[in-house]
Amino acid sequence: AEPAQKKVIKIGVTQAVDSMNPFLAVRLVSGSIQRMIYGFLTVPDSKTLQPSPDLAESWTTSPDGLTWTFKIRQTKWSDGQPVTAEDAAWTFNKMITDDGAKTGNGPAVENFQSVTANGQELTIKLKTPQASMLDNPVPIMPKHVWEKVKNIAEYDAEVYPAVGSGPYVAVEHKKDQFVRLEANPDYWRGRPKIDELQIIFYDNPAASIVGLKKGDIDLIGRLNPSDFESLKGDDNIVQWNTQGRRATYLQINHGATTSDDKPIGDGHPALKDPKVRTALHHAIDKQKLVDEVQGGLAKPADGSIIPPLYKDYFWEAGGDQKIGFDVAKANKILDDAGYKKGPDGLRTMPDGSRKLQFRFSIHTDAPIEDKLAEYLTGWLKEIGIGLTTKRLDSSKFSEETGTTALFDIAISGWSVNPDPEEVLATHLCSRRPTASGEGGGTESFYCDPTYENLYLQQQKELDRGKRADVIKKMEERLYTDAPVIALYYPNDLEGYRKDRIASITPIPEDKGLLYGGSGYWPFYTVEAVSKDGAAADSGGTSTGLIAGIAAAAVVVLIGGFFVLRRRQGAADERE
Amino acid sequence: MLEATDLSVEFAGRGGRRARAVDGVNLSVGAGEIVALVGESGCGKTTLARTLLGLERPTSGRITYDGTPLSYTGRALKAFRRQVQLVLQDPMGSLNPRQTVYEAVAEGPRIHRLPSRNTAAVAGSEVAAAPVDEEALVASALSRAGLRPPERFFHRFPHQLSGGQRQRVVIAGALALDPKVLIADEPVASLDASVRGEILSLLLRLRDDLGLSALVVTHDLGLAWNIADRVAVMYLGRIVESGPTEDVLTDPQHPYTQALLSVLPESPQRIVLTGEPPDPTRIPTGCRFHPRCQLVAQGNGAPACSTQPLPILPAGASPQVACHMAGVDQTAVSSSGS
Amino acid sequence: MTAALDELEQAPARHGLLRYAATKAGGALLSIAMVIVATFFLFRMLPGDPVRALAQGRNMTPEQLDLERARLGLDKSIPEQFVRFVKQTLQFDLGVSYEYKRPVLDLIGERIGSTLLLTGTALVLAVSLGLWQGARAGWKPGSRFDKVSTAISLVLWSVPTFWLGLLLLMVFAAGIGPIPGIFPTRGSSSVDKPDGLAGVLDVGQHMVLPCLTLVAVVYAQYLLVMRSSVIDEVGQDYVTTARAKGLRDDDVRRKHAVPNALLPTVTLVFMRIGFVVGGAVTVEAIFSWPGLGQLFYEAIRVPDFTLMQGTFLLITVSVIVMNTLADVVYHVLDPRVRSA
Amino acid sequence: MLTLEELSVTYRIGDTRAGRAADDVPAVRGVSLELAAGEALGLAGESGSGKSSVALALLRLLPRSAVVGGRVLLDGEDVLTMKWGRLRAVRWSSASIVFQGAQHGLNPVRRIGDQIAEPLLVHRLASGAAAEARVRELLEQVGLPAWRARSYPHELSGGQRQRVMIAMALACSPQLIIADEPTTALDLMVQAQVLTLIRQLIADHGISLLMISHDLSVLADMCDRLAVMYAGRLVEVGPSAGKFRHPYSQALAAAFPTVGDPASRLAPRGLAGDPPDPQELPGGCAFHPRCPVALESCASTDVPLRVSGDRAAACVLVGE
Amino acid sequence: MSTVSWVRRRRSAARFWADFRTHRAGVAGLVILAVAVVLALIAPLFIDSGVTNVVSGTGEKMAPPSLDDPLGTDESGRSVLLMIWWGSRTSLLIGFLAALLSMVIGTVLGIAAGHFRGWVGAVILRVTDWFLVLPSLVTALVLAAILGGSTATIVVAIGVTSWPSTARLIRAQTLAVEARPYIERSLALGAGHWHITTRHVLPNVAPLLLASTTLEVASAIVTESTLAFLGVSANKTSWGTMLRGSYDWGAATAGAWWYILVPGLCIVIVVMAFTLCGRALETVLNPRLRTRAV
Ligand SMILES: Nc1ncnc2c1ncn2[C@@H]1O[C@H](COP(=O)(O)OP(=O)(O)OP(=O)(O)O)[C@@H](O)[C@H]1O
Ligand SMILES: Nc1ncnc2c1ncn2[C@@H]1O[C@H](COP(=O)(O)OP(=O)(O)OP(=O)(O)O)[C@@H](O)[C@H]1O
Ligand SMILES: [Mg+2]
Ligand SMILES: [Mg+2]
Ligand code: NI
Repeated sequence: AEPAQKKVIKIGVTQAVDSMNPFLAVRLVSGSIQRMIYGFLTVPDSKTLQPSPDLAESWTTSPDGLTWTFKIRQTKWSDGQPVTAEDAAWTFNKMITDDGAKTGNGPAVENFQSVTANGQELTIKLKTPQASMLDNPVPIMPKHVWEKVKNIAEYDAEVYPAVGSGPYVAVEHKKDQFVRLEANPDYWRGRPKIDELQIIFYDNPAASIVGLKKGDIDLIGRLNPSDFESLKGDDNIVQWNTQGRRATYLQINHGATTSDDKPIGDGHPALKDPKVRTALHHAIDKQKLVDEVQGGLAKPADGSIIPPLYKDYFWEAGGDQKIGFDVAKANKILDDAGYKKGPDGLRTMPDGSRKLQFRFSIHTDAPIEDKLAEYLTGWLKEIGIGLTTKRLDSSKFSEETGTTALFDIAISGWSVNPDPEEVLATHLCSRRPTASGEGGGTESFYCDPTYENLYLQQQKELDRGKRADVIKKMEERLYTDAPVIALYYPNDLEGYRKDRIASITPIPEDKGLLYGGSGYWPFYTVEAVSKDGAAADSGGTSTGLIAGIAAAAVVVLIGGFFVLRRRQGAADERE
Repeated sequence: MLEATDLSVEFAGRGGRRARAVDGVNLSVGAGEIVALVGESGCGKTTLARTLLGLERPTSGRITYDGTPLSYTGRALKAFRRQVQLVLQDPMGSLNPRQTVYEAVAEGPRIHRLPSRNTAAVAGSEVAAAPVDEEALVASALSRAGLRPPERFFHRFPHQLSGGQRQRVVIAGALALDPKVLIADEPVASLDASVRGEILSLLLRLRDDLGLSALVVTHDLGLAWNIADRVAVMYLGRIVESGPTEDVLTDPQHPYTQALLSVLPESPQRIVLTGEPPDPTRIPTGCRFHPRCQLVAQGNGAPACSTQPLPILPAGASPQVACHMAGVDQTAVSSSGS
Repeated sequence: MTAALDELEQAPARHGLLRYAATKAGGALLSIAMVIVATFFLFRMLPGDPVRALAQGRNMTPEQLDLERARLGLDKSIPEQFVRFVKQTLQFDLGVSYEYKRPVLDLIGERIGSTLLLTGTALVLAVSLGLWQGARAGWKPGSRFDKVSTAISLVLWSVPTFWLGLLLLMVFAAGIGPIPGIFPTRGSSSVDKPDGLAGVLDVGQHMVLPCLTLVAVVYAQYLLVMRSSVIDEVGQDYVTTARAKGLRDDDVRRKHAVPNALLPTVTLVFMRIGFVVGGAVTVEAIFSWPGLGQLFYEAIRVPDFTLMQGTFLLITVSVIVMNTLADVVYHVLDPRVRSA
Repeated sequence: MLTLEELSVTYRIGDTRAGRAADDVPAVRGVSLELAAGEALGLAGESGSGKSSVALALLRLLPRSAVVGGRVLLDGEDVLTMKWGRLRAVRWSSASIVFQGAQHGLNPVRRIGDQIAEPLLVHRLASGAAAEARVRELLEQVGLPAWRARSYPHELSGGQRQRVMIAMALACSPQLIIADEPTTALDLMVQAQVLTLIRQLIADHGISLLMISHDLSVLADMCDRLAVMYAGRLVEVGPSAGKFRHPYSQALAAAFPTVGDPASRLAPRGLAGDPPDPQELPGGCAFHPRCPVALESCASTDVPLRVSGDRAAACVLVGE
Repeated sequence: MSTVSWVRRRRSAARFWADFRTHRAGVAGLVILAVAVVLALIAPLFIDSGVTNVVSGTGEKMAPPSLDDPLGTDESGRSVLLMIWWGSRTSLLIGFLAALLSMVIGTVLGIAAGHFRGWVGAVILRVTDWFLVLPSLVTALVLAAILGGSTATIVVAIGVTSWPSTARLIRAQTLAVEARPYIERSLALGAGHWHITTRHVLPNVAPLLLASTTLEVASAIVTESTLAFLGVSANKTSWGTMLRGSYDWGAATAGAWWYILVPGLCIVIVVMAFTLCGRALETVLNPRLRTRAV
């Protein structure tokens, strides 16, 4: 009604929404938006990141851990209909029964035996116990709206306002341009403090930084270190630098096998030797990598694949166990193991059959990986190992490093959820591809009985503390056996305008993330600087007007110039 | 020497219509004879000349040289073209602007690997040392064509020569192969008035000195009068009158020849034919000249003119004419001309 | 007789054009067929397994993969696949995007409008400005106007589009020194785009920089082409005749030289549409313009091969169609070939 | 009505900016001529002798690289010093030109009716329907059906196109028509048609004609007086009937034999040597290197036109 | 008669040079070009590919131009000047190779299309026309994306998409040459296909080919940079990948103007030098243009 008073926050993102249909969307940005417009069973707690009630008010587990019962909150969909367990059951059953609906979050229901509803009570029966049950990533969809959709796999869900139960309601989506969300007045926690949230897409990261500096947008997350640096010195911009969710690690082809334990791929035989892997580990100066590649905005990894953000699960090597940067030691390990240096400085296998010349697979179009490759090449040279960089596009990359095992060393990384089960699972025997090269999802072709056991153990362990201990053991195993070598944990880098955003609560509240985090917390709590936002808005329009008028004036001037020339040229011009 | 028998050449025109550029021609060029082929633009003179040289394949009819029919295999053609040579209208265009006079004249001998006996030089490879006497060959051809001293011209480019000199170079290029017959398609049409006489004298001299036969294609009756022994008048793909120059040009029998001669500036009365030049895709029935024939226009034509086709004139030296009215009513013709 | 003759003279002309258009259309169809065939084999040369690419690293069971394979027809032999591909393409079924999980045709449909707006405007501006300036420059080669125009166009010709776009973005969107950043940093309109005239102005404002970038690069080519085309006409006899008639120099140029010079230019202008399209890819990427170029750029980055294939097909086919149109337009414009 | 006084045309070629000395081509070197109203004057000479340069200079149509000297008086007004506006008014309405290449003299993309009407519109002599009517009239005058106005040049044959050019030249009823080789590219029979037409039209309208050709016999037939140019100079001026006096004119005349004349049978005649290069003209009489009757003095002294009887020739052998 | 042809060559070269010298812009282009090529060639005498190695980046990151690094440094502290110098090798190499490839394909097919009438010519023409209308950048992008972005594939992608204009030009020129009476004369002298195409057509199209290839190099360099910018080129260091790097590492927002401007300007200058040179060659060598250059 009074648009000048509207409190609007604009978030810039460098990725466009792939689909507004949560059953189909896979991009991160789509996930973030789903978090804001739909309810989930649980959300990570804003302080502890432990699962806390969302649409599920409370829950119970059967002693065998196979039956979960959730009590669904009494609240309303944004169109006024009540939210019931039916909605949740419909959502999960749709995913179980319809292959098309599995695209977005398929694995989340893989372990589901059956899902039934009874009033506000939702019962999920599992095939095997699953501790991560409470970190379910599936948004609950309104059955009364979605059951009318015939073919989920081809439905683009571009109906606005979209019916949801999150803090915001999607009211507009312009493809490749923006999504507009309005506050949901009926949200169960209460209406958010701002009126509108705009998510604006940039193809060009540089332009998004310009946009933030200029005030076209108010917040931008997922910055790379150099862009983050460039925000320095702007008084209106807050540089947000906290621990991130990611781990960057090397994946090593230590003798890849298929799920029936047949060797696959063409990995270098030397990498089967744990000593070589350890030597590799010693040869990497993680601190230097952090400084040079990440601009210092990361934490060198002395642990494994779970970043320190998740305090409960984070494990770090210490004492003797810690493998530090020590070229001499690396050389010694290799010397002792019989890998002799040749005249060209390269070592050969103890049997003299092959040189230690490895390939390093990275992605095309990934400048950071390029840089990383150059440093690794330099260091490995010092321990008599050759490294050649192999750039692959992402589909080929995931095929070679995940299915066919046509690699020696590859770059990898994982964005870890508050429940780390998924990332742990990527190192299970079962994740290896079949002999025909199908299935999979392995991060390392790892298949280690110790690790398998630990995994089963943590899966059943519903006590959070005990489970964390098991998980740490798994990390330790990965660290020492080194099918993967963690390099560093990149920081979460963001920036926002303090002349627009009065306050914003990160998740976790203590030094947590803003846009990059999981859950809607920051954007539920965000508060706009009231009058400035409006003023800047009208300012934007008026500059538009000015520019438009200027353009028109130029056109008129040029036209006038021509007319004048014509007139004046008529009489006596020479040829 | 060179003879065409019942020669026809058709071109596929636009829209599937066929242009009969040459439509039944008998023509012979005897040894040491200069024959002029005259006619207006588009009547098929050039096509006939090109066909005689094997550059165009006849649709029907044949060409014989010294009694042997022309064969169209690459080797036979090459051999044939040593004997019969072509000189084109536009001497500038006939010379590759990037070749010197020397190269232009030497091109023929190189293609035919002349002089061939004592060398193994590969034709076409310029860099390989060519036989010593190639230069002599070129020099003699140039001087026969009247470019003396020949050495002065070796390194000139076509654009450094005058029109008459260029035409001489072209002729020298043909002479370098010692041909027996020269076919000259409008050899002086693009030359300056004062220069053309020189080239024509050269042709006459070559005939006298070397016994060269020549077919000179032209639309210029004065030129025919200047040098030809025999004249053939062509109209719309056919020869309509032929015979010794004096006969044809002083006492024309065919109304078309008469009209042509009458429009020369010096002629007392003009017979200006109306209508456009004829179209080889639409050859009229009967006598092909009848739509424009002044006799027919005056009502003096015979009924056969528009209905009955005329026989093809045989090749031969004696005067011949293809007209229904020829010899029938001469007085009427000349009186109506006035 | 006049009427009869008219009939006679013009009838073949009309048929000529029709026949010409028909042969051109036939040629275009053949070209399109070639594009389709080439696309099929080009995209079959892809390394790796398309189904796995489709899965984008997500965990899929062998059954799922087989199912997907069957759905895409990848379990069939190459000839069978080819037939299927051709059939689908002819039915405007360009497949489903790996990334968006939606029919490629829909994705294209959503974005084609903004691309047409951008490239269309740029093309119109580039053509009018380039041709006008080229005509003036060519009319008096060696004049100051000519030298300045040629210099400008040569520089612009040498500038990589994306670089120019970046510079413009940095200067006019970010603002440097005294230059205020009055132009937006992205997109084709503001999020709160007002209605009516203000809305049009808003889009216009967003369009300025991308349009300028595209125009700058393309216009240089048009200028140079038109210039040499006019230079060709300057020495012609009919130009002298026109001057002899007492026409003003300007009129000689506008009424006589330019219409003639335009003819060969038309084909070239259209021929370079492919260039505009190519430029649109970079420009749209830099200015986050939500069009086909951006879609294509994303498809390449992902890489999303069905999307790439579909966009490629569409772009190529439309360029072919444009060129065919140009040929026909040329024949309508040029009286010499019109009735030939 | 037309007087040329010491007209000279020099083309400057070569790039002066590049520091190279400009090469001058003296295409016309002091030509004086007079053309009375209603008179037909023929200008002959071989290629490159400067005929077209004279024609273009008359209406100041030469390219900018040409430097023109002398005076061109058209009805007493000097064309060369006229204001551009005045010049444009004079062009075509006082003197029009029929160019040699009819195929190039017409704009290929405009209908011939428009092209004929264009001078009418430019000179504001007629507009709209009146102009259309005039176009029809003109086309009929040159023997073309009126509907041809809607044709494009390429739809016409060479002869027809030349007729269109003539119709165009007549559009503003000028007093003078300059015909620069109007029939050179045409066929024998068509050439006769066009010449007949021109002859008839100038007779009917009392127009003066300056006709340029390299074919002396054609000129002799068309014109009252003849002027012969050689190397940018007039070498002979005189009535078209009667024998030429200058050796060059004689040679030129002999190049076009009379059919039936036994003297020229199997005896083609021409001039030895090459036409002169205007950039390297021989000293003395420019013709002396090719002259069959040259005297020693010819190499050093240039002879101006000498009047002898009703003709003037630039040759020492032509007595005073 | 080697002396005769030698004399001819020398004379025409002298004439050509005299003509070319009058085109000041062309001479300027040639000089820049020569400098660029020489610098690229001698680069290994002074530096090695180490300058592009991040490990060797000793300077401060994104430091503005200074005495140590006259053109500033990049995100890893490498000297932009040295990188430009080393990168010119890749850029020029790709430019030349792609132009060469396109020239070879274009010439062979162009001459064939012009010389052989009938179906051979028609088919080649059709194929050429087809390639001609393909939006070349888009096609090159797809090719590079599919084949992977090594130097060789980039060269192939550019070469394969840019030959048709050369072929068109050559074909038109071939047709023009073959319409000249001297071809007829040569036929009448008994010449065959090979003689006509190699002795008459090729020498006559060669100069134009040279000019068009020069222009082709220019556009190949631009295309390479565009491909690199769009991220399909996996080349080590070229000007295009440097620009891509400046974009990736946020040089623009960091205010590192030298990192953006220098490679871009290098491209513009070298491309322009090629263009000026090519245009001058064209005017000097194309007789059609020459007659008008009064
Ligand atoms: N290659 C060709 N294709 C189609 N038609 C042709 C071809 N060559 C000649 N013609 C047609 O054949 C007819 C005769 O042409 P030709 O060149 O033989 O005439 P010409 O007598 O030499 O004329 P001109 O005096 O103008 O040289 C013309 O109508 C011409 O259009
Ligand atoms: N624009 C020009 N620039 C330089 N020289 C020129 C130009 N136009 C003509 N010439 C030269 O001036 C001289 C006279 O040319 P002009 O055209 O007047 O001769 P012409 O007698 O009309 O010849 P033609 O009979 O061939 O038409 C020639 O040597 C010609 O090369
Ligand atoms: Mg002919
Ligand atoms: Mg002339
Ligand atoms: Ni009628």
